[in-house]
Amino acid sequence: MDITWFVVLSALIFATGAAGVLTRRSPLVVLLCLELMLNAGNLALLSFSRMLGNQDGQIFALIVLVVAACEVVIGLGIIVAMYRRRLPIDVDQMNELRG
Amino acid sequence: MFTIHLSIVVFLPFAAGLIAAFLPARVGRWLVVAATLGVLGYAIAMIADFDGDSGGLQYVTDDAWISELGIRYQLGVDGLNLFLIALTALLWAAATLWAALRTEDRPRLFMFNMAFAETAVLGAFCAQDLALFVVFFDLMLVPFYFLIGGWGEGDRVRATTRFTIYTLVGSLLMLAGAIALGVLAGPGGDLSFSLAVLAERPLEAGTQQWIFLLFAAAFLVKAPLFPLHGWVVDTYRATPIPVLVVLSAALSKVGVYGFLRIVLPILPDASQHFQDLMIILAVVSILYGSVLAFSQDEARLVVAYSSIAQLGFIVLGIFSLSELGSQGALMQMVNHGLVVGALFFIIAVLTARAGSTSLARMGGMALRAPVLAALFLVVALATLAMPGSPNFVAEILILFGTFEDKLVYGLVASAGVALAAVYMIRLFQRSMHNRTEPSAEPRELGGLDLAVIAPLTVVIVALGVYPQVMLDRTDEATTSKVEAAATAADGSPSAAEAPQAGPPGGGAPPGVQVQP
Amino acid sequence: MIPLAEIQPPVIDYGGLAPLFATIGGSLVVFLVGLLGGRFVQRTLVPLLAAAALLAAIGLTVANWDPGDTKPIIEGALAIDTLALFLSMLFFVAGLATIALSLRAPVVRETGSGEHLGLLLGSISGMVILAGAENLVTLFVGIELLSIPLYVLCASELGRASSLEAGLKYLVVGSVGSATLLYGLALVYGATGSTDFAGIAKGIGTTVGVGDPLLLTGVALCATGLAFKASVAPFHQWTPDVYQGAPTPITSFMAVATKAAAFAIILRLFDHALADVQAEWAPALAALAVLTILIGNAGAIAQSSLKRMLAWSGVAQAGYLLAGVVVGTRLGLQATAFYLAVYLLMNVAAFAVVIARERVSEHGDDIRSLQDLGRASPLLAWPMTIAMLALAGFPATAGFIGKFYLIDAAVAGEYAWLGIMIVVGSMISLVYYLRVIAVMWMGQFAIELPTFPPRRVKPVSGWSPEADARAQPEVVAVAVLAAAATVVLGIVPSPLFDLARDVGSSLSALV
Amino acid sequence: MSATGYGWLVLAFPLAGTLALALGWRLWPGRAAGWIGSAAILGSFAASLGMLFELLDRAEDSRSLVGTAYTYADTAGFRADMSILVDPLSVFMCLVVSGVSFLIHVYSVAYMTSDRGYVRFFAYLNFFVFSMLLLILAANFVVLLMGWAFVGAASYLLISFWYRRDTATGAGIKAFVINVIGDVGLVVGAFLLFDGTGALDYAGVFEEAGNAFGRNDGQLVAACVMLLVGAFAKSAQVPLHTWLPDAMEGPTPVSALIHAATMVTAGVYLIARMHPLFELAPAAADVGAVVGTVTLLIAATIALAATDLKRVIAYSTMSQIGYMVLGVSVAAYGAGLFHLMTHAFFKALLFMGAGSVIAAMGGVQSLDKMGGFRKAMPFTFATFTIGALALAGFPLMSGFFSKDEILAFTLNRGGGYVVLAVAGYLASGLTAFYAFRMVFRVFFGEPVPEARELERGHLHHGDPANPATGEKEDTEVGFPGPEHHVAEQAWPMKAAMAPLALLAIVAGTLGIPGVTDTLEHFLEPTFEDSRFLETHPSESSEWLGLALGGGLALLGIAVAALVYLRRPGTALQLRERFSTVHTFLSNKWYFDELFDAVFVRPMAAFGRFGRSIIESVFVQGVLVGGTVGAVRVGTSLARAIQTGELRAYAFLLVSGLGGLVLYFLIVSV
Repeated sequence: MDITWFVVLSALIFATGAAGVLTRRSPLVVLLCLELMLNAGNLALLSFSRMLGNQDGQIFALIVLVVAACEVVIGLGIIVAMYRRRLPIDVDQMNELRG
Repeated sequence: MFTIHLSIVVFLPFAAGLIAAFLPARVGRWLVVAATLGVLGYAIAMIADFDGDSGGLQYVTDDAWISELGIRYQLGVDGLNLFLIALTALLWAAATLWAALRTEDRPRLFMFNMAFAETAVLGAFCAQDLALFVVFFDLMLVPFYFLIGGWGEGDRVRATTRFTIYTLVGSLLMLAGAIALGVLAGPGGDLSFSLAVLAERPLEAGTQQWIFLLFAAAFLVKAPLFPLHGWVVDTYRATPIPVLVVLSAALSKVGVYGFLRIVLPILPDASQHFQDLMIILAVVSILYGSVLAFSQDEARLVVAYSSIAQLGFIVLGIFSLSELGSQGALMQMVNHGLVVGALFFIIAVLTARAGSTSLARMGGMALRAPVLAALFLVVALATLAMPGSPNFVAEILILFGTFEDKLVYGLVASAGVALAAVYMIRLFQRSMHNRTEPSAEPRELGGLDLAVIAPLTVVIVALGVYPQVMLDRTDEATTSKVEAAATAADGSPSAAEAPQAGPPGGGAPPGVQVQP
Repeated sequence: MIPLAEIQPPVIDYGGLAPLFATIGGSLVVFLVGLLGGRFVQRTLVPLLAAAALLAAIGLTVANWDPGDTKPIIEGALAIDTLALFLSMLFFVAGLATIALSLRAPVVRETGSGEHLGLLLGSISGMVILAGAENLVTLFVGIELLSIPLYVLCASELGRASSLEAGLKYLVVGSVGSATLLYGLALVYGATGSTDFAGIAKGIGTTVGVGDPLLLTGVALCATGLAFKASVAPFHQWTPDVYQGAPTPITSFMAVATKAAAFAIILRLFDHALADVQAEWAPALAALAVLTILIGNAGAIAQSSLKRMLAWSGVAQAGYLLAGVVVGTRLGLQATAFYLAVYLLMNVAAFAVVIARERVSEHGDDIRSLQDLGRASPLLAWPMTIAMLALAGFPATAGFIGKFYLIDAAVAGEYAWLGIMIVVGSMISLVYYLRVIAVMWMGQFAIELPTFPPRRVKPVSGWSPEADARAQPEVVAVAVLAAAATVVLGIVPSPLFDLARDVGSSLSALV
Repeated sequence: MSATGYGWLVLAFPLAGTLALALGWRLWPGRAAGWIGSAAILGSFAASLGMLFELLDRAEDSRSLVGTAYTYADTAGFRADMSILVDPLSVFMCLVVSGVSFLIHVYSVAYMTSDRGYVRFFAYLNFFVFSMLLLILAANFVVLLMGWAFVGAASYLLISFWYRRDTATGAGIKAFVINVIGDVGLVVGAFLLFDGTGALDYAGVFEEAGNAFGRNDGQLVAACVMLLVGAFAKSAQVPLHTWLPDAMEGPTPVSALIHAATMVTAGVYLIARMHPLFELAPAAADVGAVVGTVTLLIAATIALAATDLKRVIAYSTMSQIGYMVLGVSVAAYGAGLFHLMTHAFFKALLFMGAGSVIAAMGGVQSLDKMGGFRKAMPFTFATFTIGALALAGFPLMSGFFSKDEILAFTLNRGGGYVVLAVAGYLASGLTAFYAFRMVFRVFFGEPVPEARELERGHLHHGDPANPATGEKEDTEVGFPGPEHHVAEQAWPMKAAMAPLALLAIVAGTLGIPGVTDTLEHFLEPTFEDSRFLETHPSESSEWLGLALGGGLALLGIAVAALVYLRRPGTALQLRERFSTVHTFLSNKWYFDELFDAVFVRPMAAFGRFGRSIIESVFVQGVLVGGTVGAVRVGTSLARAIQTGELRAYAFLLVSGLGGLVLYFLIVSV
């Protein structure tokens, strides 16, 4: 089975996610883009699993879903905490730590 | 038969320093002084007991230390380090005594560091394992770092940082070189750093060359030679006197000693290959150091630059790759240590009286301090290698050794002898003679200061009267060290044959030979 | 399709998993007990329980120690071999130290002891899994299990903006790293057809060529993801910011444990699964090592914040460690393992002193907080001095032996120039390590920080007047113990060498 | 006791004296130190006589003995023993040195009284005598160098004896440095010989030299020239002579002892001692002969214009040593050494007389301020005149025979040597002139106030001042203390001068051509291997030479009398008439300026250059600054990209990733 286009698609999604992380200033959107990147990985895993005919990739993808959920939760938690402290919700203004 | 003597010699000061750190300062400082005197006694006994006819090692201690890395705890004494150990012991005894009488600020820490430093320097001199040598070589910087930074004068932190980084840059390069030496020489992972073993495992000429450069960097910085002396000015200005004494007298010798002990026997082809480079550096150092010594106003810096010149002579002797030259170099190491130690004590006395280290503010001291003037005179004349001083014997050996193959360099270097006369006599004259400066307060040497300076002077005179006492014992060892390099033809891997040649007189190769 | 009936339950070696159970179980227990209020529970019981879990884990690890024997548990997904056990031991020790350092930390008052230590134990569990991972899935699980609690811990000092900033930065950049890693793992899986390290190793050269673009792209992405965790340049940038922003006990934990875990999996992945393409990845990693050494040391020089300085120095040290990986030899593996252990001791000692000082000094973690410490508090000054000397690689400390070992491995692995780079890095590092010592011992003097004007550093974790050095004996004890171990192992390194040799036997493919 | 035993005693006495004086410096009251020092030298003289008699007891062919105390240095083929060589040459030198030294010690006992460095003075003086005797008795180059350098050091110490005068210490440094240059020359020469012969002891070198080197062999000539450099530096031969006039800053007895009678003749001794080598390398010997001649001429001309009493004598010393160097270089060993001895007598005498006059002048040394001391100081006048007559080569005085023998020898060698001889004769006329210029200007003419004061029996004590600069001083700084002593009032000074005056008259009898050859005969065993041993000038030519020399001396004296006694204004007229010449001469042929321009200033300039440019630009700038700069740039870069902005981090991460992927893709192709 030719999975080339699946892989290409996953690569595009990965690149889109990466571009989003690079360009967006809202942490929420950044988190969304991270999800995109992870899911690009998932897509690749599933495609390869399909191509190779074993289940390892699919199991892997399931676990990744869980992990992705966790990450987003943590991210949202931090954003909430920042909002509560009335800190700017803008990644460009988070530069107290530098140098 | 392995003996524990050297371990005692090496670690006695450290142990005393450690104990003293937990005793009241009043008691502790004298404990350290006693330990240094003990080491001195040991060293003298060793000289008396030393078997000069054997080129091999004596009082050997040889144990596995870190067998995983092939590092052995291997100590030994032969003609090469016997007198350097004695020199170290003598100067540390003098310097700790001097310090014990003065240091008021955190005396226990000071004495601990002094003792620690002695252990490290003695360890470096005794080590017969390259890695062990490197360990002690690096280790000795730690106490000096604290001593200069904690008790120095003026811009001490800058000075000590510069000193430490400069010298550590060198010794870290040496570390890399040493490891490479052990790894590349060891066939099939049989790692050994024992100098005797390494000398029998010749490397290819190309490998030798880059390793040589790493070692040379370490040793030349430590010496120091032009143009690697950037640390000297700040350091010599800032270092407290007792520390400066051991720093310039003993520490600087570790580097040049490394050439004789390690580089020449183990990297003979590279030594031959870089002979001209090293000689040129040495000659330039001699001239440059002399001229700058001549144009300094600060007494300490006169001696600092003169040391560069003197160390240039030593390196010149070593890289003449002749027996005479090396023998002279070895002797000059001891002599320079003695004179420079005495000089710095004297400068300390002068500074205390003039209230300044500037020569322009000294002057006329001889008027009220004839004893000081007399001692200074003897030391100054010895420094400029006046015939009849041990320095003369050493320098004539160095020059003779150099003349043999490198006549032109030798002739240029001998101009340094004349320049030495200029700057030393100038130093003596500016401080002791001429009108007394109104701000200076000429005063005779105190009894305790005399007790520190006079013995050094006596040793200088004694060695001048009878230098053979040293030459007798060092002859065999030096000869065997130079041999491989002297016979190595430039650029060809003839080192393979060199170790088999054996020293003249049919002795065994320069390996570990145990004296009963 | 595989018929359902044929699925066999996986073989699970519970004995081998016992240390992991201890930490996971400990984590749960600590979480639950932590819910109880009360000073006794928060200040004494919870830390004791956490420590007990770690001690138990250590005991079980020792019991499992069996050099030469690789126990493939859970169908080969985890290998409880000496490499895994050795590194687990490091995580546990780091965990114990962190518990001690957290005892009086402000962060604990904010989050509660249970959450704090529970997350810590959870992260340790992730590390244990990572260290033993023999499968791409366990690798990913391990990495995430170690990372996610750390994101939380970093941000857990809610009252402090920089802590939140650190947490979010770590999370975002970390997730990018994770996603990259994941994509790389997918590609490797796709190229070799296996998630098993053994299967991958077998697949290379048979099902897929050594120069296969898919495989190598996968390797590149994996390298990026793991390099990020190990703070290898140019993926190091989160390190100084996160280290500075995070609560200091967590910083210290991250500095030593995360780095060890990252190197554990780098060793496993590259020196085991991808050993056959060593010729391809070694030059790239070597280049990264050089870059890391240079950037790390350069960055550390101008820092006035001690935590930041240590972070940068950690970057540099990662470069040294990478040299042990690059050569792809047993000697390299041993040297890396050795250095990781040593690195743990040196850093714990240093961080302990920073913690002790930032709690009482008006300068926080600024280098000025150490001024004249040699006079005021030798018990803190000496460990810091030893730690700095060891980090700089002075002899008679374990740091020297560690560097010696690494250079030895580099030269023997025909990467002599990398050995010299280590040395060059050490030279630059002298500037900032020695400055710390100078500040402590040499009285008042102007601290020259060449570039940026010194920034006002706020006390990181707040400081309470009652908490001077004498009031925090556990911090002093950690510092003194770690420093003493550094010196002792510098003089008598043989025990650690024996362990390292055992570790060397774990990856049988290496020569 | 054997001859070498006496030889060791010769050394032991002054060494013991030095130590006793130096270590017990606080103990010796009054003049005790002076007498102790003198006694030590007397002991040395006695031991020298012992050597002499022991030697005379032996057959002529076994009069060369080596005594070894211990092995000094022996390593890798380099062997030097602490050994002495006793042979007629060294015994002769010992006798001269210890004898004259003893007299000068006695003179100093009185002359230096009340100087605050009295004990120090005698310690130095004894040390000097020890060193000089060591130099003479050395049996190998190492011991020779020791003695050679020790005398240099002693000379330095004595020149800067009044160390609070900066002119004195400056002169000391100058002398010392030029001496060290000579030492270096000797070392190089010794090496070249060692390289060829493998030996450092004289016997070994001389024995092997014939085998190792051919006649005029390049290495041998180079070696001999280097030895000459040593000799010239010590004996103040052109161009290494500039220290000697400055050395007159030392107390006058020092000038008498070191800078007239003994140390400065060491070069002559060295050439005589090395004669087997110089005969093998005639080219080098010719260098010696020419330099000697040039020196004797130059020095004589400068002496014509000098106005400082001591400096006139100093230039005369240079000139006379030029004769000696010429003598031993043309193989007239006996003659050269004969002149060395007579010169020691009359020159010491002249200096003693000058010291006495200077004391009477209260420390002033300028001839311009002196005059008419004849009546005030009859004894000084008499002895000084005897010295001047001997110096001038007045017929039948000691200098008459010794100087003319040298010139007769030179003439006898024929060829180009004739030119040298002619120059020598010319200079002997000048010698007579300047010698009597001193006599006339000091003792004749209108008495100066100081002389008048002395005539009234009272010694003038002026304001103490530095004679070189006129700078005011307190009484303790310089010229011997608050009290001054003149020969007329101090018996030890008289006791020292009288024997010397006698010797200056009669010493010539040791070598009157055709009548006596005592000295030459005694020295013969040392020079028996000389090729020129048998080539004596004929008796008639010697007498002709004597006549010529005597005539020139008389002429010189007559002209001096004419210029300074008969027509006192003539000198001034001549000075104005030949002002260029006068300026040239009174500036001492500009040798000091030459050295200053060639060595001193370039070195100082290089020192400044090194300190300001090399140190700060290269060593601290490029090497240190460059490294620091590179690290700083790196630091700035590392921190500059550390902006704290999340997106920048992510960007770098992604770029790094891109780079890695690119690399791996390239590898995969």
